[in-house]
Amino acid sequence: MKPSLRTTIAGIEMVNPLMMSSGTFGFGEDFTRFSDFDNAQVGAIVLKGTTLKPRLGNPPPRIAETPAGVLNSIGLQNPGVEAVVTEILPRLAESGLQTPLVANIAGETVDEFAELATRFSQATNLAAIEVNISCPNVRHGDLDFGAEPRPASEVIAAVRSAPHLPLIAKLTPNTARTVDVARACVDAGADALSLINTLTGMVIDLSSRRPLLGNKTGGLSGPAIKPVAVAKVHQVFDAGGHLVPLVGMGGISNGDDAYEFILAGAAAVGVGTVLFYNHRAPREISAGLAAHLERAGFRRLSDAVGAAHSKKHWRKGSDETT
Amino acid sequence: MKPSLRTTIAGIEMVNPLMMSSGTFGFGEDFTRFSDFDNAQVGAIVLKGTTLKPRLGNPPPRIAETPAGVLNSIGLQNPGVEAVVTEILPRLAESGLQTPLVANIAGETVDEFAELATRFSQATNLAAIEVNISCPNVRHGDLDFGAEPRPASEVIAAVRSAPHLPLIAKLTPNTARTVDVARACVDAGADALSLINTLTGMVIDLSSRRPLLGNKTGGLSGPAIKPVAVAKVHQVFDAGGHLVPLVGMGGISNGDDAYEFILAGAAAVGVGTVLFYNHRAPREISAGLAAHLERAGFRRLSDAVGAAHSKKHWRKGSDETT
Amino acid sequence: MSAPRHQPSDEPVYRESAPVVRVSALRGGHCRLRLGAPSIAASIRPGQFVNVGPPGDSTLLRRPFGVYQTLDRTDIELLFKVVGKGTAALAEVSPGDELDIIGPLGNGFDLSEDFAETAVLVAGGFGVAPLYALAQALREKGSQTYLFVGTEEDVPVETSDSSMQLSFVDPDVKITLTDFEELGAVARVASMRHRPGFFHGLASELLERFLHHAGSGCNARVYACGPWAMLKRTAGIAAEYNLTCEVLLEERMGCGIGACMSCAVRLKGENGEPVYARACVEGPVFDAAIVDWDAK
Amino acid sequence: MSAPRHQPSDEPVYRESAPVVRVSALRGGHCRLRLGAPSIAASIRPGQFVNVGPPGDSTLLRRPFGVYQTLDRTDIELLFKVVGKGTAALAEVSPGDELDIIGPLGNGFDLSEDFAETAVLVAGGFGVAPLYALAQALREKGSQTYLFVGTEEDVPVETSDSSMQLSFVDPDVKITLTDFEELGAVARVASMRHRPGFFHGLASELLERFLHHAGSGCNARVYACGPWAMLKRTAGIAAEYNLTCEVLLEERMGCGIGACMSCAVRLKGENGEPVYARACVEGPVFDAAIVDWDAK
Ligand SMILES: Cc1cc2nc3c(=O)[nH]c(=O)nc-3n(C[C@H](O)[C@H](O)[C@H](O)COP(=O)(O)OP(=O)(O)OC[C@H]3O[C@@H](n4cnc5c(N)ncnc54)[C@H](O)[C@@H]3O)c2cc1C
Ligand SMILES: Cc1cc2nc3c(=O)[nH]c(=O)nc-3n(C[C@H](O)[C@H](O)[C@H](O)COP(=O)(O)OP(=O)(O)OC[C@H]3O[C@@H](n4cnc5c(N)ncnc54)[C@H](O)[C@@H]3O)c2cc1C
Ligand SMILES: Cc1cc2nc3c(=O)[nH]c(=O)nc-3n(C[C@H](O)[C@H](O)[C@H](O)COP(=O)(O)O)c2cc1C
Ligand SMILES: Cc1cc2nc3c(=O)[nH]c(=O)nc-3n(C[C@H](O)[C@H](O)[C@H](O)COP(=O)(O)O)c2cc1C
Ligand code: FES
Ligand code: FES
Repeated sequence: MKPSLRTTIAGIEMVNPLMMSSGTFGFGEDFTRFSDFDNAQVGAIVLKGTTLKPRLGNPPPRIAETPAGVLNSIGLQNPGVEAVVTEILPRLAESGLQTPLVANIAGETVDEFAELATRFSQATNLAAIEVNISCPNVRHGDLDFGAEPRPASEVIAAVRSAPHLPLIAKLTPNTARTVDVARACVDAGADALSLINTLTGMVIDLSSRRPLLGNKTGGLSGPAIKPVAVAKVHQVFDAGGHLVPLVGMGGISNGDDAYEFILAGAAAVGVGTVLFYNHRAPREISAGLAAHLERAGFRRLSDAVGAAHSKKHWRKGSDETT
Repeated sequence: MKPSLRTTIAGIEMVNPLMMSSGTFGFGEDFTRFSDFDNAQVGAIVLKGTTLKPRLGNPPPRIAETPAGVLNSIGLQNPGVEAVVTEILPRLAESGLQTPLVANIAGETVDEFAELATRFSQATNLAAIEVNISCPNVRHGDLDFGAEPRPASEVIAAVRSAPHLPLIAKLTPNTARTVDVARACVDAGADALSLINTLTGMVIDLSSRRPLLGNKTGGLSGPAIKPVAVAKVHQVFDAGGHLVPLVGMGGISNGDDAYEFILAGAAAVGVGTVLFYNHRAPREISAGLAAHLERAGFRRLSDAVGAAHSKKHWRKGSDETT
Repeated sequence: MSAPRHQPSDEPVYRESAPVVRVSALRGGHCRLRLGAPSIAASIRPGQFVNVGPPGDSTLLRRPFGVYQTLDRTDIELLFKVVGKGTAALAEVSPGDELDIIGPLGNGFDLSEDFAETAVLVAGGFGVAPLYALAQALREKGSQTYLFVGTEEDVPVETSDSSMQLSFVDPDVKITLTDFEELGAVARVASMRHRPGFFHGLASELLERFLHHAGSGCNARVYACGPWAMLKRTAGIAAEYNLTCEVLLEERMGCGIGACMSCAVRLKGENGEPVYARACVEGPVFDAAIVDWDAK
Repeated sequence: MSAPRHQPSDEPVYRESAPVVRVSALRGGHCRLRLGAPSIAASIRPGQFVNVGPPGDSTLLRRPFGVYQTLDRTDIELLFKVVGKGTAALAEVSPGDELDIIGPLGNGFDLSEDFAETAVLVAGGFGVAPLYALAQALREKGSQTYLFVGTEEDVPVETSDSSMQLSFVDPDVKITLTDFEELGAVARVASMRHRPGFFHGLASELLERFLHHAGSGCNARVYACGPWAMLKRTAGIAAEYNLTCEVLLEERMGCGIGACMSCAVRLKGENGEPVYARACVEGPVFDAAIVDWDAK
């Protein structure tokens, strides 16, 4: 019997565990221009990071290629929550799209996060809210909201107090305190954690001798960061992340990669940068993942989640030693 | 006129700015087995990380390949400071080696770091000590010594109080607080900073379904991490790192890469993982770097250091935004 | 053409496993590449582009290229210059290899209506590549086409000496692009180096001389592709003469289909506030009048 | 051979740009690759290895391979199985391509002295590859060589039926490895699947039967290469019979020349405390008596 890929995390019911990552899939209306791409193939769609006001974004160039990776500095260009809730989401509803939609919110203050959540709660076709406390654009003093447990917890608590929708906290890898931040988010009410967002990076253009990106630094994604992402997922799962589902992402480009994240402890996976060079990746990844599960004798995806761990309990981050 | 690559940092006089990175070059006695490799070609040799007692190291496998990167978990296998000071360093002196040698020290406590520095100060053929506050093996409670300014500063201050040799503090990228840690190290007496050490990562073996490395996690190096390393060097230089020389490293494999680090603010560069697949890299890198300097009209290497920056002063880490 | 709508495009995009039909190395590291791509060839319009996955593992992202021409309605021909890793790998392919390409992408030149009797194309270096298909379309529409190419390096396509005299330049400025002249277009090459047969100066100066000579009655339309500074000058001259000018902007891209916002081009927004449009959907061809030329 | 010294080796290592002379695909994804590498070919000894940079950009690290044999004193031949990215890329090379290789690396088998009249080689699958050069050397020394290969998959080298009867197995166990039999070695193949001509069981059982049959007077020396469990069993049997046994251990490597400590093999230290030796310098061949067989 073929193993089932059906997945439910934080109440989001998905045909497979593949969530199109925020910022790499627009608002779900672009990849469908490919005749061989169908949104119904994917587990869920996480919409582009949305702010309270429309946001211009960073000056170009906004993207650079690096060894096995991509550096971006979009700067959260988006039309603002008003346009997303009153124009884009209704348009998606009218199109008959059944794929679960997840909003991705980015505030500049705790209050903005809360207001964004409230506004999105009014939408009728949202399955969850992903709280982007890891966008390197939006800072809490000197650091990301997501770099330390306290600000992270404040944001999640504030968003939690807004009505109903399941909450996913999206964590940054740019901190030594991932486990503490994860725990703080769960304690503050996050229903799931997604990890990782991009690593801060820079490329310098050798002819102009200046940083290549208009914003100087950018976020590194793609295969290059996969080992860092797998380590974070493994570490958070080990430290108690198995108490809430984890969405693992960072460089997934085929079924092997997705299986690796599942074994590390991810209940679902994010598919991002690979879409830029292979729009068929979601199909290939779910086929590859199913084949792995079958070969290993797992009947359900959930049986494989965290299979790389010996024991599953909250522990002091001792697994970070190398 | 050919631009000169001669470099002096923290009193270490080098024929070129290429420092063979700790852990990738043993104790300087291995690459010379290649008939076309000569230690005289390189600016300096940083010896394998050394501990007070001989150290067994981590269980194998200790190395894995990742997209454009290498994950290692050596676990600081080394013969201990006694053997290095009484056997290896004298052997190197007898061999007539002129290349400056830098010890790399890793303690488990602040006192151990201080004792290591004292012991190494007795050697007659050491040019400097690199203080490895970034080894993911050796932890200060939950975190690296190098993850937070306070423990970093304690280590450097303790080492500083040991006799004479110039000190280089080696920083970890696995923290959000790189600038604060850098500043703390300089304030505590570091004569130079080297950055970056490896990023924590993991690879899971899909057939055994367990972490591939014997130690589960390892340190990621190689081209994959170059954008992260360049961003850190740029950020620390911008925040005041120009007050002390920076040794930039992480994925350097050719002259372009080395030039990129120099423009970002490095006064010297580390050459590590590339040696595993191209022992001629030092020669190629210095030739490539000289060609870049000549083309750009820099007469001396030092004129190019930090050329990617508009202004050079201590600033709040505002450059981390993407 | 006005400010962009930021709406999803609904034009279909095809992915093809395109066999290499022919590769020819040209002077100065330029390369002409013919690919079998029937779905794309049948639907692509001048100014649209394809996104090509370079062979091998050394690159991740696809590389965008205009289409020089479509052939036999089944093939497309690219003309590109080797500048980095991706183009180097592309220049190494052999007939029979397959390339993973997607297209047609972008909006293309506005050929729907009110085209002018006279069209002036201004190109910098290999910016000439996406203009040949445009020149073909303009011929079908019956426009008289002029092409001014500025280049310091080798001319990316075959050149010959034109026997046609032009009143707005010295008679010894006669290097023409053979392909274009065969279409009936008048082509001249400008260079800042003194080279026999070349116009000494910028391509935009050729445009200026032409317009000056043609006088105010001239209802030309201007099309341009090349480096920013050249496009900016060209846009300025066109504006001075009150002419519509379309520019093809080469921006760095991620997805190529509108999903990632990587390919931002700063436009002057409705109320003077800048907006960023996507070069891969609202572009790569923009009305020069709405581009914010101070953005770079 | 005793516990390792952790001293730098002073044997020279050559880097060669080695042209591919011949590639032949064998059964079961095995591949035989002949490379022109005169400096290495002239100096490499059985059990030493080379480190090969796979072509293209998809891998960083070199891949270690034993040398099947040296040919004409200028070429080396590798025999490998496609298991991952690097070996897949290597299997795709064509004659004339050049591979970046370094060698000779490692210590090699101990052929300096007190070699035995009888040598028994035990191999798991493509662990047979580094043993052919050893078998050649043993013939030169005049030893009678036996080879027992265990494999569930295809035998990595050409096989034929041996006409020679062996007293310690059924007469219908007669599959032999042609190359080895031509050297005068007696070879038999073991498999856990029932296959005609194969010995049904483990290669180590063939060893055990052989030693049992030969009796306690047999002064054989045992050499083995293959998976850990097989080597452990083989080492145990050799110890039981008080025979010297050398094992070639395949560890994951970084530098290949002793600088990085990646290739650690746990040995029983002098005072019972474990030590890690470098497979690339103190190995890949170890005295089975000092290997810590509980390490994996
Ligand atoms: C719409 C469009 C049409 C184009 N048409 C042509 C054409 O017909 N002929 C031609 O020779 N070139 C054309 N270009 C430019 C071409 O895309 C680049 O030269 C090519 O991407 C360089 O790739 P590389 O790997 O060799 O360079 P690298 O510098 O190694 O590339 C690194 C990254 O930067 C991007 N990049 C580098 N230069 C450019 C550029 N000028 N424009 C956009 N992205 C760039 C690459 O796509 C890649 O993502 C076009 C660009 C665009 C956007
Ligand atoms: C001294 C020595 C001699 C060897 N001789 C032979 C031989 O003659 N024929 C043969 O077929 N194989 C031999 N091997 C094994 C061979 O090195 C691996 O099969 C090969 O490295 C796999 O590379 P890959 O890229 O295909 O696999 P991948 O799994 O993609 O490789 C990933 C990384 O793991 C390493 N790795 C994977 N498997 C092994 C392994 N078994 N041993 C060491 N490193 C490994 C690779 O070198 C690479 O660094 C030998 C290994 C050693 C150490
Ligand atoms: C172009 C681009 C834009 C992104 N924008 C967002 C965003 O708006 N919000 C967010 O939470 N993550 C954003 N990300 C991060 C991705 O969602 C994802 O976490 C990251 O890219 C790692 O996964 P990948 O390697 O599969 O791309 C963006 C990534 C890219 C490449
Ligand atoms: C196998 C290996 C061992 C290392 N051992 C040490 C060490 O002992 N001490 C240290 O400070 N850094 C150590 N490093 C880190 C390197 O010195 C360097 O900081 C890092 O690898 C990044 O540079 P690279 O990408 O050029 O290798 C080690 C790296 C590798 C790959
Ligand atoms: S390249 Fe992704 S939106 Fe244009
Ligand atoms: S592989 Fe580097 S020491 Fe053996």
